[in-house]
Amino acid sequence: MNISLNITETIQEWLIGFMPEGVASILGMSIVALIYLAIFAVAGLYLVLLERKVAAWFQLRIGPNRVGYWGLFQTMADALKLVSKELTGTVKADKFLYNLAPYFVIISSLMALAVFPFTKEFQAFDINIGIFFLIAISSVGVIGILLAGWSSNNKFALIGAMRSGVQTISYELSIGLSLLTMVLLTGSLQLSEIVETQKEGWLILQGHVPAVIAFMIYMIAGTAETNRAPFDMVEAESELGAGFHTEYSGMKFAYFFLAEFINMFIIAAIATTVFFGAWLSPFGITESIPWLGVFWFLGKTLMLVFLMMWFRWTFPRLRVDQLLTLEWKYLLPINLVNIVIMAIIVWLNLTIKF
Amino acid sequence: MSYISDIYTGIKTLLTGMSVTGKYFLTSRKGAITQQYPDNRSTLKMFERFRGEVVMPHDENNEHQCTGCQKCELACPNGSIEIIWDRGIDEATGKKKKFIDKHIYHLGLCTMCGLCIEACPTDAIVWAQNFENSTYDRTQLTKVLNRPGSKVKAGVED
Amino acid sequence: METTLVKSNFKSEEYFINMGPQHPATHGVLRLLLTIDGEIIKKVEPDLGYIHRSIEKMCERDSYQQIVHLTDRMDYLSSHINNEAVCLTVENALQLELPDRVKVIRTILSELTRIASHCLWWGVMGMDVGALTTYFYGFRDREMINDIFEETCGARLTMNYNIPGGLMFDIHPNFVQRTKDFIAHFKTKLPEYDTLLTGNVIFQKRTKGVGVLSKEDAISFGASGPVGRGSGYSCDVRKHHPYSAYDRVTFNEALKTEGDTFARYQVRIQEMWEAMSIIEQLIDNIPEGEHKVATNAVIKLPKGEYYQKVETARGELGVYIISIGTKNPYRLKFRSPGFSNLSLLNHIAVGGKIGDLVASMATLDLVIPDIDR
Amino acid sequence: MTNEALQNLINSWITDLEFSEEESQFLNITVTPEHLHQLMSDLKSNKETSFDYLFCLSGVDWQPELGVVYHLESTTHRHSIVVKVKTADRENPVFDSVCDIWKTAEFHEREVYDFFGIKFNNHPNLKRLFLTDEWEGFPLRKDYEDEINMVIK
Repeated sequence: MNISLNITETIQEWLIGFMPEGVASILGMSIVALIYLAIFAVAGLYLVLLERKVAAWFQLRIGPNRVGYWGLFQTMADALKLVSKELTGTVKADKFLYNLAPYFVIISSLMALAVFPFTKEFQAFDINIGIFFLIAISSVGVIGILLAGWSSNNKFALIGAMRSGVQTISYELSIGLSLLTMVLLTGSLQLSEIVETQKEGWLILQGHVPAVIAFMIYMIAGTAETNRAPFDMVEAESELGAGFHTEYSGMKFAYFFLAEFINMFIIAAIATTVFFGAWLSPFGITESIPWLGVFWFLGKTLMLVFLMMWFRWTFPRLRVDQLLTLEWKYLLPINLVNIVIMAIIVWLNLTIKF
Repeated sequence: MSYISDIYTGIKTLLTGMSVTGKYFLTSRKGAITQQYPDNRSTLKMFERFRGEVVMPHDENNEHQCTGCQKCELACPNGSIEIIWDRGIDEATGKKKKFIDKHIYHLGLCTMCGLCIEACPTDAIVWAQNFENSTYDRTQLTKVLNRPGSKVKAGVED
Repeated sequence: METTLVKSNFKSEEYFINMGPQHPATHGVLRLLLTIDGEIIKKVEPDLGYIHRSIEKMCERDSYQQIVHLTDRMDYLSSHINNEAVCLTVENALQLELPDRVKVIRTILSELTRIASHCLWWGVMGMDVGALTTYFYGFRDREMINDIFEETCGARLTMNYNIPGGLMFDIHPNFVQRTKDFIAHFKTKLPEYDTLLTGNVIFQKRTKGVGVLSKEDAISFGASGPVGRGSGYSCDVRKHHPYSAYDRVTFNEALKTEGDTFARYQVRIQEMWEAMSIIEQLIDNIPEGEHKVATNAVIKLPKGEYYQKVETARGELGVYIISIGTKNPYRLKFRSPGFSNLSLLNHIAVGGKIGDLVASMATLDLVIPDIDR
Repeated sequence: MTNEALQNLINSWITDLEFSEEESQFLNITVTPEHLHQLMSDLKSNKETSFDYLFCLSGVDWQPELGVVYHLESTTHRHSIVVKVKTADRENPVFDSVCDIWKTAEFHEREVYDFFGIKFNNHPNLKRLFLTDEWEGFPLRKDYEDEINMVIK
């Protein structure tokens, strides 16, 4: 196999063949962006399907099984239906912000996808502050949610949005700190380098105890960051009906919905990259076939996504003050101690390397 | 110290909860509790006492057992049974006798309480197990239970 | 420095929010007018009547046999017990001596109804605090009871199996075996309820110390059923005013003294165990005999006033009949448990968060047609 | 406490009470509207009676009188009693509210007001409970007529 998966360079080189360099690089970027958009819009839909199937199996049901074999086209049909639906809105809504909000949410989650190393080469944008970029981008989405809740002119939506603000600001700390714990091991924020370091063993093994703690904190905070149960204060259907997207319909609602699932994918993908060696195969069993990295990356990510779904379909929801108690009284102090422990481990060279 | 034991018991209870759902996740393919309703029509059988709708059984000679005594009409709380009756002369005995012209049953008004069937002295009306009662038009819910041309079985008296 | 500026800059404002009539947590068409300060609830005012059918007025024109089926439509989750309440009132008024068989079968069916109702409540309780999966586990077990009812009574929800004077028809031959199968099945599944939800740390945090109702308030608000017993108020009608076959079985009244949401939750779980034990005591020795005693086709109650209370899955249901000797009741009043239990919602929800309101409302186990009648 | 003992005890508090045990399983006390609140608070507060549980409050249209029936039970002594109060004034029937004695009465009295039009003094929030505010008439009164919504057999 000699497929070059380094799509950004491949496309740009091909374009440079018949147009000036500046235009080619801009055009190349747009093409890559479009490819990613197409792939992940579909991938998001299939994540929705996966969620529905997994939920069904947890709940002794069968799940979608009508559209296509095994219900494979169910979410496609749903998306088509949503596209064709009327876009309703409230009378006194702030029209500009109301329309802007869904795009904020979906764009911020799609942007984060650019930096993931699906294989050694299949990475659209290998920025040297990769982790920092991810944390920064993933917190932009909350602005969209706040805008949506505020501009809808609906009190349920407003409560949802305010809860979302509280929640994201708090849990961002934990996400950042737990990732920072792992950065102590790698010494770099660049994702490709983080993966390089893991050739000596996945970071969760290298950092053993503090890494496992960091991973647990990351998963809890990550679930909270995506506003999924047990932290779905924002939507909390038994309390707020639908929360911040109460007044959205049709495709605007679909953007919110899709963004939630892409965000879930992102959180799992970050965990895969930082803790589980991204595209690296266990014990290097498929090292000779580089394109299999995609398989390993997606496999690990989907395992973590499944874990998050397992949380969602098992646990009750926290109350809004307990949500903050959990963060400020438990996760944050543990995290701070954990960083110190990790620093000591790195300093004393107690990491496990193969 | 309670801080750490809180965390420990907290995580433990969460994991035991996950083990319950996890167990069902692995075994659910066998034991789905939902039914694929329109697909399983051929195998779906209702219990024999199921109250679907009120029917009047007729035998092969197109004879029913309703004498037109109107006890069901009186027993019905919602007025869903109306009996149009007449008096005629019994051919066998030559006496004057009540017989039904139409036994009208408004399924749309019926609450399936079963009082009419309890009240019927001749078991002329019984429950049918048919539950697919939806129609496109409300008027179709008004049914005439006795078939056209039917008559009361000989020897049935109230 | 200008301190006045700091004072005037920060002010909070109460706002008003409409919860329902279409809201996932109000389980039907209950409308709550909430006054909220941020997330804190300042006042809850229920607005009722969205499905009021005036059953009490309808009863005044119906005969006593016909009244029974209307009670199915009040608290539809314990319809069998509602039927029983009316039938008992009429039978007491007529001074009918019922066969033992009727009493035992009624008791078994009542307890099955109670389990079915609590199964549904458990599923919905889980759903209200955010654990959606419980709903399906609760319904799985409830479905088995519904099958038992369907086989014997012919209906799954609105049974109308009781008539004044006994039962409409005898139990189905499979009834005993099916009930035993269910008890055996449910004994393995009820512990799962505990591992999945009761023990869960999030659930305990959500419910402990939330919606506290003291014993004095419980009595004053007329709380009954698991709501009253969760506050340590011994109000089980089956114990204090036994009817049907409750005087010949031994069971414990589930009592908790904490009075919070979790206590009410535990009382209901405990009640399911007790209900199973009652059924087990009776199911093997259902006496032989008639399934009803003959009554007149037109029942006329002697002039007078009759009151009968029974314990439904939600609490004490009272039937108050004033008869003037005709075939219809002159006045019939249903004292429904949900109505009294709803009246204390404002008392226990004020000061809590929206999530607390939802959790405490879930343990009040409101069935709106029961309140609206 | 037996019905007789109750009757003797309560009779010593207020004079013009009517006691009856006919046609009912409880001891019935009929009280005039003026003495209602006094009697009720005595029944609750007295140590020997301590009727702390108002388990049913129903409005009744006796034609021509309108009235309210209170079913009381004591959770300590486990005895029950029925208190009735009547008024012949159909236009503007007023009784004293007992919701300061039993909190459950607040909702029940609103229900009675809704269906019988009986007003209660000192009730904190006396307005329609089930019906809309603009509803005319009081449906559970015997003389109520509504040709559209009522089906008379």
